[in-house]
Amino acid sequence: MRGDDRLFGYVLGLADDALVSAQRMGWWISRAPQLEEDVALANIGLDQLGQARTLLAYAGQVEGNGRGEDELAYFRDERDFRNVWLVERAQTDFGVAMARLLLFSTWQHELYAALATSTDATLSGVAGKAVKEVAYHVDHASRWVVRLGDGTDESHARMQDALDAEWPYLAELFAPVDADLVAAGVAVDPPHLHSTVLTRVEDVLAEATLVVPQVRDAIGGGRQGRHTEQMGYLLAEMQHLARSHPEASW
Amino acid sequence: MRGDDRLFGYVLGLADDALVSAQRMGWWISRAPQLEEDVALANIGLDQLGQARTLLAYAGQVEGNGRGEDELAYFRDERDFRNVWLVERAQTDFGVAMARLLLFSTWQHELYAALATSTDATLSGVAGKAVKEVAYHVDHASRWVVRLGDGTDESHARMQDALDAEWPYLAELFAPVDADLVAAGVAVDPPHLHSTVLTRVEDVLAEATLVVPQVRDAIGGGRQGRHTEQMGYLLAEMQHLARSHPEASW
Amino acid sequence: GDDPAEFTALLAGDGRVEPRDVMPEAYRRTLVRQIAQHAHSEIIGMQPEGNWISRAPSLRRKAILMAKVQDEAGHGLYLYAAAETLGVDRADLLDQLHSGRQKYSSIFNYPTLTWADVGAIGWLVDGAAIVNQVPLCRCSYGPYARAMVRVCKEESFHQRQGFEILHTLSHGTPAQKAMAQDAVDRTWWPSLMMFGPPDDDSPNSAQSMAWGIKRFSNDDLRQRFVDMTVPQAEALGLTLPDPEIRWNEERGHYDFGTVDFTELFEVIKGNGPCNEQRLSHRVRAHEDGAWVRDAANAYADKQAARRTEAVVA
Amino acid sequence: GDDPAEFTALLAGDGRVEPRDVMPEAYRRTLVRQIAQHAHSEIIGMQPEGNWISRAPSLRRKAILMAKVQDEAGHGLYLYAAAETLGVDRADLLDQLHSGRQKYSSIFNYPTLTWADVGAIGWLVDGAAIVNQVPLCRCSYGPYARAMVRVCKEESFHQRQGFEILHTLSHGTPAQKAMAQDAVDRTWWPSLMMFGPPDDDSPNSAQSMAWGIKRFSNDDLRQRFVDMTVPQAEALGLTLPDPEIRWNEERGHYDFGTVDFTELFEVIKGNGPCNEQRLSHRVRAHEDGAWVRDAANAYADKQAARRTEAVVA
Repeated sequence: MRGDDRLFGYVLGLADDALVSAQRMGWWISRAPQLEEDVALANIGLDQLGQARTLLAYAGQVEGNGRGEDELAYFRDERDFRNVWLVERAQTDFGVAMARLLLFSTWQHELYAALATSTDATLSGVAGKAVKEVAYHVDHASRWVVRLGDGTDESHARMQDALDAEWPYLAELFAPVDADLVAAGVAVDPPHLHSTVLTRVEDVLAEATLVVPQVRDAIGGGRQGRHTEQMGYLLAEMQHLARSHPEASW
Repeated sequence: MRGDDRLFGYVLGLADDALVSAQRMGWWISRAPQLEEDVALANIGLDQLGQARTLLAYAGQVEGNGRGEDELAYFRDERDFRNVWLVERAQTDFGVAMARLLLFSTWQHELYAALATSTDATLSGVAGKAVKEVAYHVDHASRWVVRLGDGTDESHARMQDALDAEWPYLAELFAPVDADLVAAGVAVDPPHLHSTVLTRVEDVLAEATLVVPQVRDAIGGGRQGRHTEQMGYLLAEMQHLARSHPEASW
Repeated sequence: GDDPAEFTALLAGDGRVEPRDVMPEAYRRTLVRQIAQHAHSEIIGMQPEGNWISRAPSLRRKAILMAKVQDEAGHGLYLYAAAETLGVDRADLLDQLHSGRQKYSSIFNYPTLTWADVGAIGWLVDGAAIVNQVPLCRCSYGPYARAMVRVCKEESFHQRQGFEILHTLSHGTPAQKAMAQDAVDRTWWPSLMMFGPPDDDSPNSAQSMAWGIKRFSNDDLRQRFVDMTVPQAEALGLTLPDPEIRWNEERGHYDFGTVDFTELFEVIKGNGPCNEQRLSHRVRAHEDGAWVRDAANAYADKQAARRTEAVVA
Repeated sequence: GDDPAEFTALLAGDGRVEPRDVMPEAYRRTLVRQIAQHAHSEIIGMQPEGNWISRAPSLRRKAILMAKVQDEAGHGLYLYAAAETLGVDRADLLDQLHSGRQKYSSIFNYPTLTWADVGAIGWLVDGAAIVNQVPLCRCSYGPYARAMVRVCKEESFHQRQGFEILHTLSHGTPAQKAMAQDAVDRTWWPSLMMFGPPDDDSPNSAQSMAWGIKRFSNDDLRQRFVDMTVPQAEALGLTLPDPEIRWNEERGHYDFGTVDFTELFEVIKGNGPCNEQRLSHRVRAHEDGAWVRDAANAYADKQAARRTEAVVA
């Protein structure tokens, strides 16, 4: 594999995580528990979408076939998407949304913080900007997890269930990436983030009076393009209009 | 408007009703309350899909532009679909599914029975075959509406709610169609079916100990290509794969 | 009239009424109703456009659309806050929306059938809203006027984005152009109805004008909107679905056809294409979120109690 | 053994055991478990293919797929009925499926990621099922054997349809061909695992063979499947993801690589890609349907009571 192919794959993984997460976040706008939260979730989704756009554009440059952000978002098939399972499953429960955001954004925060010193100038630039956005996402998710965990009996039970439901998808975030990219200081190796992310999440759970779930890890496979059956529906909805007018500009 | 355009539009309406209803019915396969019902709903969906295929193929012939059943099903945009609102909305409650099937199939039955003597040989042939299939759909829906209406207190309440929810969409089925096609004995004018359909449905409701809903008619507009917001999602899912490979055969 | 003298004097001097000022109860009630309806319209208005967030045809358009719907939530927040200065509570206003006792703008009871509807809403619906709202920036009630200044600034940004969507479609493929024209055909008359019934059929207008809440009559605003929009339609290369539109040199305005309000009244009565869907979407979001709001309140109470304990101890 | 003499004699004469015949309890229990597991596999097996009903790329394929998934429900019905002849109840068997006490075939714990998976399931999974099931048409227990005759007839129809889907894809566009190859790459090894562990690691096989339930060993059936499938893969123009496949003139069979059962055991333990999804989909359908089944029972009771009253009166 050429170095560019590896880099392309690595950048796509980061981009698709952000894109698919933003796509799911968009669902919440007009459906949040209170108006302030519609605003906040839209903000978070917009941040993620912005990261996705920059990263996709960069992936397209690295690939060198002239594909831009929209070609990559709208005209790739499911098997070519590289996002983790954590972000792609449909969710309609606010507790689940916050459990997921806590796990995802805590991981993204540590990742971007480390990537800010990447030897790849574009990646370090993107990461340096994104880490500030994601710090807000972590804070937002943490506050809700604490409020819901230490709120009413009902919210405590629901928040614990939500956490149990999302926890199996945490492991996939720490799968190793291309060793050469790591050795070259381009990529961050996710296993190195594991203990920091876990500690930070556990601190939030402790304050929230929640327990760390004892559940089996999901198999995952998103980085290799093996997704859950929900991914196809997400893409059908996201891509249908663009694919219906392949020659159009918007 | 040329006669062929009118006939094209009329046949499309019948075809799209059947196609969209089959698409919604397919959702139930693996989700029915009992195994026998998975089989029965698949059967009904298959009958409707078969009617849709024959009618779409005929519509394509009438149009004369070389479009076949798949071009019409997969490469038409939402505004060009001519089905009524009754069939297009998502439903995940068995009572709603049966209420809708009772209304739709009772109407379809009277329509096809009358259309069996159409002066258009193709339509009379399709209708003559379909009327027998639809008789089974009416029977199946009627039995369930009676069982649920006259079952438990819970099922009675749920069945009445389901009926109330679907009833606003009944009126659109009786909107007049092109007067020239009716005058020529090609098309059946839906207003003529109104009292028969209503009597048949009311007989079932009486046996089911249910009351005729007193609810406002929905606005409708499917015959003019004005659909509910759910239609776009249905089409995105149905058409995405075909549109992703416009040059392919399957 | 029966209004307090200091209030009448304030209005006469074109001053602003502030929350602590003396004001007639009818003035307060009228404002509460109008501001609440305006706030409700912002949050119900999130739905028709929100319907296309997941399907926006480019990532840039998706981002713009998410930001726009977010702005609508923000406008809702400003406006509920303005209403609360009049001694009402956001939760109560929402209950009145959910139970159907307070209304929202009927324009949001139409479905967004295609992507071009997102453009048409921005261009025509936000355009009409701006024409309605710009005079409200000089409304006699201070908090409302100030909220409207912020709202109008953002709305005019949205209106340009809608115009741009339609401009791109209109200059795109034939299918795109047809999509744009279709959306404009469906949105034009409903957007004219946003200015309300004709002046001779608008019973509350005179009092609102006297109170400095309303500055121009419905028909005047409608004419202003038509005058602003016709040249923009020409710039877009799209036609407005009214054969009677033509420049009237004598009046210095565009003539246009008679608005058929029968449909508007049907929609107001609840019989629009999406009335039930819009309200039930909103109610479902509210009910699904009840446990979350309860938890937030319970947590805040616990925290307050903990702080008190810490102080006492 | 401890089996009753008349039962032993019946098996020795290659006769069929019928529900009223004397049979060892262990024979009965083994059959109940096997038939139930088989029935459960049919109904869980509706899900991976059902996943593509709404998205089938042509109406003809949609109809074929709906009919196929319907057939699987029908197979479930035959098989539960066969199990019921052994004195068990469908509702109890379903409870055991839902609570995880009875299994279904692990092959259905893989996702269908593309349309080509529908073809690969038909060709490989149904193909393997047929090889497993054809000998069961001569199973010693009559009702099971007769159910299998009907099932096998339909399965071979499904297998041809799967082959035809892949053939069309393989001879279609480059993207279609790649989709077909990818599906075969993912499905091949799991389909080999459908024959169970190697013979020297299959503790219950000997007893099942003695009882005429099983006719061939796991490895024999696996070899038969490979021998049948390799030429079909060539006809399809697709490769099987095993570089060790080659014709062995001496054995008169195809050699093939060693199956890595680690993955299978993980999937059996519940750790496959879709285990939780498949079971929760099934349980949800069952729970959502409870009120419907209750109503049907209540109605039937009422009708029976009405008939009795009518007779008495």
